[in-house]
Amino acid sequence: MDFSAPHIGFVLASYLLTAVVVGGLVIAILATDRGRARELERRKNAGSSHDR
Amino acid sequence: MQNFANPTRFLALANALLPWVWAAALILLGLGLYGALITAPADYQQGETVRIMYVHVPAAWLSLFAYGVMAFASAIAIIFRHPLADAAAKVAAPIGAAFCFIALATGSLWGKPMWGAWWVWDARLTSMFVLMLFYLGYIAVWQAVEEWDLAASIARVVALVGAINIPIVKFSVDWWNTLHQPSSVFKMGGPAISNDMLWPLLVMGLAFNILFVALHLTALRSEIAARKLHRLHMHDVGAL
Amino acid sequence: MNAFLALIARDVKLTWRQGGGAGAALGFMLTVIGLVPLALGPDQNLLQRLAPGLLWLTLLLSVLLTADRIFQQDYEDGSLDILAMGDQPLELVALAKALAHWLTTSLPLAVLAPLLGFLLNIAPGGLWPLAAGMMLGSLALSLIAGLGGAVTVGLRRGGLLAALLILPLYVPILIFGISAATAMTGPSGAGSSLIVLAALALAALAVQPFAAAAALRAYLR
Amino acid sequence: MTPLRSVTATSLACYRGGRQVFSGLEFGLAAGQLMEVRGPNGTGKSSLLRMIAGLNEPSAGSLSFDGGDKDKTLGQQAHYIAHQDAIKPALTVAENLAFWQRYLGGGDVAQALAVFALEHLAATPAALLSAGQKRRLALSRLAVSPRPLWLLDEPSVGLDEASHQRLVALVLNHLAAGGLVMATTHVPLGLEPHHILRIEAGRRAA
Repeated sequence: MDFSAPHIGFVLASYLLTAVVVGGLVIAILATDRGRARELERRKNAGSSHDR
Repeated sequence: MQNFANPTRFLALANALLPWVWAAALILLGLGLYGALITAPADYQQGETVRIMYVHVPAAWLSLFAYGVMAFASAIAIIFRHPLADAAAKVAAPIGAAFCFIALATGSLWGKPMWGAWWVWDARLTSMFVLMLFYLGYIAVWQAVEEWDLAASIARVVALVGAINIPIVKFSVDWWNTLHQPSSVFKMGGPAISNDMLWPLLVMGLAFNILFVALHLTALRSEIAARKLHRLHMHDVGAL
Repeated sequence: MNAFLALIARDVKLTWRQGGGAGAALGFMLTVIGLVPLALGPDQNLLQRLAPGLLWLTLLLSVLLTADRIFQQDYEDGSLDILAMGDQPLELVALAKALAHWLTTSLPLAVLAPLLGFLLNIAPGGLWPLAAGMMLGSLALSLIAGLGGAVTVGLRRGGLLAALLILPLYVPILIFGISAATAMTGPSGAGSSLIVLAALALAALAVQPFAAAAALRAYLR
Repeated sequence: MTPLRSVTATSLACYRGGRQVFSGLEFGLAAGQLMEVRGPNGTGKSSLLRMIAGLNEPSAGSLSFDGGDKDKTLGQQAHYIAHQDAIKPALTVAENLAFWQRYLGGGDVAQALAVFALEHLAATPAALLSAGQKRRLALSRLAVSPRPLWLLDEPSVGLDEASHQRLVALVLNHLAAGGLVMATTHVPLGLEPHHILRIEAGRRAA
């Protein structure tokens, strides 16, 4: 890719924006998933639930 | 229809598959980016800006695919009344909306050097814009209704009505576009797309799709956990 | 069939007795059309070019305003429960309510809206296609408004959500309504756009009862 | 109106609002019988009536009826008088009843008005009625269109002594004619029920 080409900024901006949005999505989903799994684990060990 | 009966079968499948799916997504993404940014040649007309296509087109395709997943899951939920299908539709929406936003934003970034304006009411961008409204409406239903089961029954109807209207909107916007703009100069990356420009596009498309599967399964597993936590909480409150 | 007509007749009488849905909506249209020259400037040519679009937009918003009233009252006073236990399916109840809204609100507005065109110096030739398009489109507007009303009937502040769900579905109707109105100058005659508008109305007629009934059943639970 | 012979429920359960309202409900109601449904507030008495009326489906168990019109649902052969009166204030008393007569089909408006002595209010807009009068207008729906099964949710609430007696007479006539009545109530109806169904919190008790 030739970095001195005209409008190269738009290409970089597009990839940066995609990276930010996709990255944010991945992190958000993984974080909530991990958090809820840990919370479920904690409740299971605490035995406060009768859930089979 | 209460909780997810026992989604153990799904959870076992998801836990087994997910690591591989994530790995496949990352590998394909890496390969696709390499193809898109390094080996693919610049376009003789547009120059380097054609590389935006490698994120714009897969994102646009995925935002439509995600709505298809939502509509399909909603149909399954109506026919088989299984709350897992409702959850699948619910978690697919934010992912679809995010990629729809990417498609709109990169479309605008691509349009600026091409047409000199940040936003042009071109047929594809306009249809994508209305699709975004459908997404926001669907997500708003889940926000507006507190009780899960009621929200699910309403969201099913909204998703299916939306799905029916997508081709109608697409048809009418395309027709409307011919009325206002004789023919948009911007063709997808020139008349014929050469091979060394095509394979990165296909790889990127596949990478985005597998990334969607990874995100969707993880989000669904997370939603099931949230529903379980909600039941435990209701249990503690003695409401059961 | 008798029950279907009885429901439409009752709703028309009710709307008429409660100060008429059309009256308030027409007032709203008049105000918006009146504000336009203040916002966009009094330039006659500009207004003339924008007239069909502005008239259509105001019609959409006026119908939208009355969307949540279609099922709200029946849901709150318990009538909806009894209507659901009638001899005819809930789908026909949803259709009857939407048709009653069409007769009392959308159709009168569609007939009167073009007359407001003269406020915007509308081209004389453009009046008739605009009116034809609006009358054809008004049925689809009411049916989709009925759908939006049904989906948000049980929510406290459902109005905004209904607007977010209904307006995107109005896009095709708006597009072909305008193209019919401006067809005098456009490539194809007004005829083809009017046919598509009729097709959109029939499509809405096919989808609305089932989708609205499904939503209502969820709230009745 | 083809007569209904019986309505039976087996291990009926209701799941609503994210929680189990009641479960394992059993009852059998035959023609000419009255059943009272008793239980503290919020134990699903109204949900049970709404379920029989077909407004929500049972989450478990089954509800069946014998006799009656086979191609109609149970709800289409039942009257449901809920707390809400289903009255349009903008319409007059007669117009309100006339609509239900045309919509539900059957009986005669004037005669239905007489059942709860509302003839003198026929031309009055329902908005001007008192709560008790509105309750009597709602109950008049029972008389305006013949349906075998009556589902009454605390029917006597808000009624004066005279109207209460008229309700008792109406129910007795209906039972004598082979009708079935299910009523939820806290205060004795002044009628001897053939069955009493108690629903405790979350569990059922025979």
